Amino acid sequence: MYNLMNDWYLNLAFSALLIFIGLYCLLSMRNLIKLLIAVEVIAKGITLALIATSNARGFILTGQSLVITFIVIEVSVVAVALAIIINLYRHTGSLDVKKLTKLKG
Amino acid sequence: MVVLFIFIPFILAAILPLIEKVSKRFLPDLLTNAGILFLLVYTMTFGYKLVATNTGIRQLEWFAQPLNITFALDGFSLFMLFAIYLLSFGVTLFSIDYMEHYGSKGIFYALFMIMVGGMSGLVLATDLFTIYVFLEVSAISSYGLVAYGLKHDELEASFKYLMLSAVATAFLLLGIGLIFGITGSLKLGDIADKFSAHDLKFVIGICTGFFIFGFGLKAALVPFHSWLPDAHPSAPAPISAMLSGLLIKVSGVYALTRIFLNVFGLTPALSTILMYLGIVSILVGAIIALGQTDFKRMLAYSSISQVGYIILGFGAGTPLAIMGALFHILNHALAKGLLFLNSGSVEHATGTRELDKMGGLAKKMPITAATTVVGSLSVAGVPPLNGFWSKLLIIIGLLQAKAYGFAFIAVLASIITLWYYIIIQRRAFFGKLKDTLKDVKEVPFWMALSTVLIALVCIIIGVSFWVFIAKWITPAANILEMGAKYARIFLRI
Amino acid sequence: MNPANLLIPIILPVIVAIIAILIPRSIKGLREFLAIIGGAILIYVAWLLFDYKNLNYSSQWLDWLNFDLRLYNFSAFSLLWINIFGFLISLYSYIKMKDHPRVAEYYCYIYLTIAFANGAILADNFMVLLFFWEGLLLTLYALITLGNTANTQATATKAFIINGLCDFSMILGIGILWKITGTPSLSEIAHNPVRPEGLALLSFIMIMIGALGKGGSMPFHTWIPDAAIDAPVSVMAFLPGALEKLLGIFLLTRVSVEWFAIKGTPASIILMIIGSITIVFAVLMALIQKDYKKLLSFHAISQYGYMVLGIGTALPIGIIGGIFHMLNNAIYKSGLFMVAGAVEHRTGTTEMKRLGGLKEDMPITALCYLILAAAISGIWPLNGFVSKELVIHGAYETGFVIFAIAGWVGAIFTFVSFLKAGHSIFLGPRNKEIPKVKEAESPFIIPMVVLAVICIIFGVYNYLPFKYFFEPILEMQHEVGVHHDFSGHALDLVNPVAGVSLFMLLIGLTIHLYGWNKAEKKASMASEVIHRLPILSTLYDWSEARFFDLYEQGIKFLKGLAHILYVAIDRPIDYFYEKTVTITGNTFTKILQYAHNGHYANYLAWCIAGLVLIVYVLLSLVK
Amino acid sequence: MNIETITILAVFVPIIGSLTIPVAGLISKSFRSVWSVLLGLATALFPLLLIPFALSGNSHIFGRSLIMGMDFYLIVDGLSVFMSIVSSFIGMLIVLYSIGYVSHDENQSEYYLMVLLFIGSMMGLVYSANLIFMYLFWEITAICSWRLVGFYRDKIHILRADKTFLVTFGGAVFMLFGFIQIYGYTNSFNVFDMRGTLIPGSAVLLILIGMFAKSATVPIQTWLPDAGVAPSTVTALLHAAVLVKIGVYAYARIFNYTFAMPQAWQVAIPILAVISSIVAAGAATVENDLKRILAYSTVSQIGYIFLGLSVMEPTAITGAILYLLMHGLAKAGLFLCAGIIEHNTHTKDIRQLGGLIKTMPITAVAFLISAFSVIGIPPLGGFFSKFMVILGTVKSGNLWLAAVALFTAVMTAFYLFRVFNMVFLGEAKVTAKEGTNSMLFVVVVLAILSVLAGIFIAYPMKLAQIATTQILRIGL
Amino acid sequence: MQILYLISLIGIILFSVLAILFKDLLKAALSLMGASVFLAVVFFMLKAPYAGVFEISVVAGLITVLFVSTIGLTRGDANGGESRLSGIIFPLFFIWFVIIDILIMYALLNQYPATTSANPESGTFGQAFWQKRTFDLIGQIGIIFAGVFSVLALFRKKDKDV
Repeated sequence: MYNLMNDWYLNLAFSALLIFIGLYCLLSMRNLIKLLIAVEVIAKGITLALIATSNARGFILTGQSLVITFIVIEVSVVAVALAIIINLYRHTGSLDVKKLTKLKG
Repeated sequence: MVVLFIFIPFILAAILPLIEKVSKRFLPDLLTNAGILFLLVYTMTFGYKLVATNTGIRQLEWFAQPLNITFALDGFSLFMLFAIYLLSFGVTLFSIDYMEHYGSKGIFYALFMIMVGGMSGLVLATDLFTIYVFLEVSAISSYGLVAYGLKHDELEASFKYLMLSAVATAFLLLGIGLIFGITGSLKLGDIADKFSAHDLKFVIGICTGFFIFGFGLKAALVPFHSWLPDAHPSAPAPISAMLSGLLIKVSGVYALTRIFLNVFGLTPALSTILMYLGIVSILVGAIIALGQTDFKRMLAYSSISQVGYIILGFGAGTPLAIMGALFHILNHALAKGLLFLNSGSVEHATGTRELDKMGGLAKKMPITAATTVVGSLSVAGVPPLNGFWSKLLIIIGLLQAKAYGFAFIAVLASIITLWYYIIIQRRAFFGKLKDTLKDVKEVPFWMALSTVLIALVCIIIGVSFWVFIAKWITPAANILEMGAKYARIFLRI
Repeated sequence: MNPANLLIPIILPVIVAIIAILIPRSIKGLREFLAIIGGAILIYVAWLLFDYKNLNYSSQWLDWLNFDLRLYNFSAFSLLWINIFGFLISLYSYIKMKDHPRVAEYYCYIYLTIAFANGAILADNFMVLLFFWEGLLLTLYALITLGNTANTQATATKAFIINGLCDFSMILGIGILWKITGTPSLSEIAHNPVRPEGLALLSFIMIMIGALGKGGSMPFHTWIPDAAIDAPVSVMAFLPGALEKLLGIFLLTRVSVEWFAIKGTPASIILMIIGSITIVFAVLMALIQKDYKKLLSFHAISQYGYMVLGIGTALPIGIIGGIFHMLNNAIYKSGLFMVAGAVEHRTGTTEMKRLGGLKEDMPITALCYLILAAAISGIWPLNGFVSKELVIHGAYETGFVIFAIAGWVGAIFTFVSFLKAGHSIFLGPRNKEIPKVKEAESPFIIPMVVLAVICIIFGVYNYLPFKYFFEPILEMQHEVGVHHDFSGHALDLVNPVAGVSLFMLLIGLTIHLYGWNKAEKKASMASEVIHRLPILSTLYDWSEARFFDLYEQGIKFLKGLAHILYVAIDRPIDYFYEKTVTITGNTFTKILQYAHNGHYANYLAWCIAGLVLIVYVLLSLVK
Repeated sequence: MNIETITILAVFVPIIGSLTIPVAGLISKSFRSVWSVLLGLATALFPLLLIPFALSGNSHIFGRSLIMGMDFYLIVDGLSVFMSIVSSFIGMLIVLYSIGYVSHDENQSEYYLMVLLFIGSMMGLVYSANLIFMYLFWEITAICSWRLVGFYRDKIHILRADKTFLVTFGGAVFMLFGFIQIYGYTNSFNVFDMRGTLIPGSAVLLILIGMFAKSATVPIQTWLPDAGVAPSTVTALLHAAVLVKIGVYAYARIFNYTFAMPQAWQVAIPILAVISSIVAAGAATVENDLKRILAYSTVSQIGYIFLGLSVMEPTAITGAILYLLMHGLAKAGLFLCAGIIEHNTHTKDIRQLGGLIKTMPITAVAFLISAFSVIGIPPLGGFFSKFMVILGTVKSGNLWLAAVALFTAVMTAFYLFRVFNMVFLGEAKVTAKEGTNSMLFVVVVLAILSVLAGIFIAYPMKLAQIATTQILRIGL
Repeated sequence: MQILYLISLIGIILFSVLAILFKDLLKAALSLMGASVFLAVVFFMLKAPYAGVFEISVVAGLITVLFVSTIGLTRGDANGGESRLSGIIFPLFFIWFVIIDILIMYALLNQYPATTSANPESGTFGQAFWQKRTFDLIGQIGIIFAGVFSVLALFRKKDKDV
């Protein structure tokens, strides 16, 4: 029987959608925290793709290991990013990415 | 004990913040320097012997019980380790004095060590996902280090760096996932095997694209370079040296090369793409560096340009080009590291990075000026310094690959490179001393020592290039020349 | 005789020169004494060599070329006369140059000149010839700088450049000849002269320019009148008056006769044309000069035209005439310059309108002038008549009568101008500004008198020079059996050529008298009649404006060319490096800098665009 | 000492010795000066020791293989010995002259270091038998010239120094590209392996760019006059004696000695050389800055040397090799005289100078003698070289080129006299005194050498001929 | 079961879209949490319970806490300045991409049919995680160190003013 859950392409399509949503936000939004949320959305797309792939190929155990490691990485990145954002906010009093153009040229 | 390459940095990183409570300066300085020096010597003695006796992979044994940690300690990774520790040693020496006024040396050294450990792990990894993990290790510590100064510039640069590389690594991981899905394994050897067995061009194409994006962003290839000119100048000088000198090469170039040359095999299409990326990077980096007024920003753009050379060399894929690219990794690491350290010295002494506010510093800072000349000429590829030989090999290799146009542009770009380096010389060092700089002093001892040491290494490698090539480059190049066969044969475990 | 003796005429003057410059200023008289003694020894050596006639010397010099010297008839003759001139000039300089501030240098240069000239005469291969020949440039320049007017340096430079141009042209010609014949040896070439055709003609012209330039033929003459004012008189008497003519004719003869067989070729015609033009134009210029020395210097040019014309005929009679004329010219021209020196020495000027009536004060000088001027004007039976007749005869015999006519026209105006000069200096009323003067001192007088006597001897007893000097020279003409003895008809008045010549002298006298009357009895203005003639006056105006001065025009051309090269080639290249490259680089940099605007979204967009592009390219390349 | 030891010493004594100069400078100023002169003397001595060997007509190649064709080989033959004698000897004189000249300036340690390093790398370049090492030493000289041109550290000086460095470096990398292209065919960089190889036109072009850039030949000439802002010692070193000769030497070594060129280039290069010669002569006529005139004059004379080498005729090549010596002596003399003038009057504009012959008679005479040698008047040395170049050019059939070259000689005479007249003659516009003894000594020695080189032309000629024979592998 | 799966997938998308479209950062963060929860559900259904647990605890929990506290620290007041346009045109792009996405996936499906691996993995998660991925664990230690020290460095008190 056809199993939606095992349909690699379906899952990949959804994961691609998530990545797209994240990228769209990254390109168009201005709030720093929003951008970080967008990165998280992309990360979700990646985890979905990883799990879906390993599930479809029968390597779900390894897949889970990868995802768990990835989540740890994600947390670290988010933590560092948020720390930077807080520091930036202290400096500029703003969370607008368009104002972060001191470095250019 | 190959594992020491990773454990020593990590263990030092773990204890350094604690030690800082006991001794604010002396012990962290000593431990870091001693640790890196030990690793350097260990690489040159133990590591070299190990590689010389048998090529390929090592497995970690734990109480005579094989554990599932395998290291790809071959000529290539050993060479990278050598480069990492060599420059790191110079940087740690430099940091003794330089990082004084930044505060929290313990945490700084801890982050530094993690970065070094991450790079070592990346170099030794035999597993695609492990490569990714260690890439993130060094990347996350570098985010912290870039923002270490906690001023607006640093934070802004670090934020952009983080956000761009987060996207890039996401795509990288997607690529890894796809490959995992296709081949069912993450081991480089297995992947190489499967790739050669199946007709999977389409997926390989997509994965290659993702990898180029991921690693290319780390290596700051145009058009993925935009974070670099922000991040590298903003970091403290030793970190700039590490980032430009090593991180972009280890997490970008090394990974790219290892995967494309040893796992995927260098197909003509890939070769073309890499060469175009390389040449565009060379040109864009060089041209934009011309217009910079900020010392470190100019150096950062120069890094983009020089990485272009390396990628161009690997992309050409002829033996000499590969050798040249490998050699250029080390040479550029040393020279650019030296230059960034010197930019730190200048900033330390004058309090500015603006070239327009400097002038005639050679009179007050002769050591810095002299070492900067060495570094500049080395990067620009002026003999008899080391940078010349690597560029020469790359260009010979390009010509052997019949890539005349590329070689020609590469040659032209080296003129532009010299152009902006002599702009630095002209505005900062060579010339009449400005009145505002009358009371500038030469940098403290350790900083001077470190720069002099690196400059000497540059000169020594330059004048005894053949020894160095025979000893370090040829084993590494041999591995890369074997192409995918190497992974299939040696990276199987 | 030991061939190494050929080195004496070269080395001895050098030694004299070195000693002369080393003698300290405080020891008076020694230098002059040494110079005279040196000159005497040189004459003696030259006489011995002249007697010996045939000698070859060769020593190891360069690997591929020896230092070859060769003495034969012609060079023995020239050698002798050079050293005679040298001796006379050092004698003359004893008084004239005694108080000159740079007298040490003067003697040094004079003797170096003699050394170089001797070397050039004796040289038997191109390298040696050029070595000495070009060396003369150096001493010429140095000697002219000894003058002390404001323009001395400019004149010296002018002389150097003009002669340099001619010499470089000669180098090129010699290069071509060397290529054609394949040998640098002059005697080897002389065995088998080249016919001047094609490349060889070019070579001939090039070398000819060198010879003409040395002698000061038109259009390479223009430094001579300037030098007449700016250089010391003794230098003028020595160099353009005697030595350079000798060398020029020496080389020209060798070129035309020994190296090339120009007889009946265009080369011959070219030479004759140049000779004729030089005769006529220079004499016309000489005619209107206000300064006696300048007048003389133009005559020096004009007389050279006769020599060129004579040699250009390539007939024995013409060649003999040319050489003889050279000798005569050296004699009477040196004498005339010495007269100028004597007059200048006493009165302080040589401007003709400020002089007058000197015959009472300086009778011997006036007498000498009379003889010498008669000689140069070709009055029977002086030497000038003999040689001029031979030249015109030769020109006549070639069939191109026009060249003979040019010679006659020259004769008219030569006579006119010397009438004018003599008239205004020695006759007529005294100028009030000039105080009463005494006769010149004996060192002035003796050479003048000697020269005047030689003029008479060579005229009346012309078989002497013919026999001892010229007939041997003609032996190098290979046409055996040609009649070489011209002494018989040298003073012959009953032939058409001589008749026309005498008639010309009458015309000259008429013109002068007419002009003198016209100019209200002012002798110095007697030439104004000619000056005012319709076409001539325009020509004179042009030449006053230095329109014909090759040097002035050449320098203008050179400066213009230099300017064009500088502005059109050098500066644009510099502009390219300085500006074009920089601006291009900066423009690209600006564009790229503008693109790096610091916006995160922008950077990310690049990354994604790059990714899409790479994937697209990869997929299309893979398929 | 055998040949190899002497050669190695000749190359490495100045190079390593130069690095000790800052140390000597720490000890004392006078010790540094003495030490520099000693090193200069030693450097000048070693090549002289090689003369007997060179005169024997043999050549000796030795060294060791490194990797990938980048082998360290040295070649001792007529050409290299001749060139090294010229360079080291004039270099030594310039070091001597410097003692008086730079004694009041800053950065003397760097100055002497760079000068000696320059001479040393020149030795290395001359003796190198490997293209890559030739290039290596080539660039070291570029580095030295860069530091030396900017010696006075003014903004304009630095800009000019940068121009010098960039242009010569730019040219050199093109040359390197050419070398590599050749390597693609031959798999070797050793000149003795590749003798007689016919190389493609593109490689010739690339290598020529490098040589022309270094030797300041049109169209890459303008850095040389601009570099005249340097101390006169340096300009003498750069413009006259050594640096600009590098390109010429390399031409002789690479195109005459090693490779065969396509026919079209054999026709084109003499034309380029003559154009360069006349354009530079024109520029020299127009300029008013003393050192710029002399620099353009150098460009012009270099054109002659290129002409001599490129017509491939034994006489012309011998002449060109001799030219290296004669022009080195004479032009160094001119520049050093200009140095005395500049040093004592503080101006280089010939319009502001005049009448200096009264106060500086020795300088004036030395200047004049050197000028005559450059113009090519016997008995000075310049005559023989110029004549032989012209003769060879004519013999090779390039009549028009010879004519233009001779016209250039007339122009040379014109502008040098213009300089002499305006600087030394006329009314005195500035007051100045004669130079110091060491400076005068050097210019007088150079002037005398110019004369002696002409009178005893046979000796240098012999060596030059041996060099020609070895280059062309024929007898003359 | 499959319906639930599909709903979960759509839920992820929905909450993600909300997360990026909400002007209020707090709501956005909570939406992200929602997406994480749905993702965890999907993981459970795909037989990846450990990953699901991690997703809920760490991502939905820890990260949300981090976000919320950051929003608190920055007072969340900087949400102004966001252009309305990006929210308005989002659907257009979204639909456009959905179509492209479907097309690509369909094309891929035809070209490379998805095949399950012949020999699926055996053993337990513990074996897979601890034994096969040991090197990753070392890496994780590094990651945690790096994160912790970076945050420490960013929030340190500086000894001296620079």
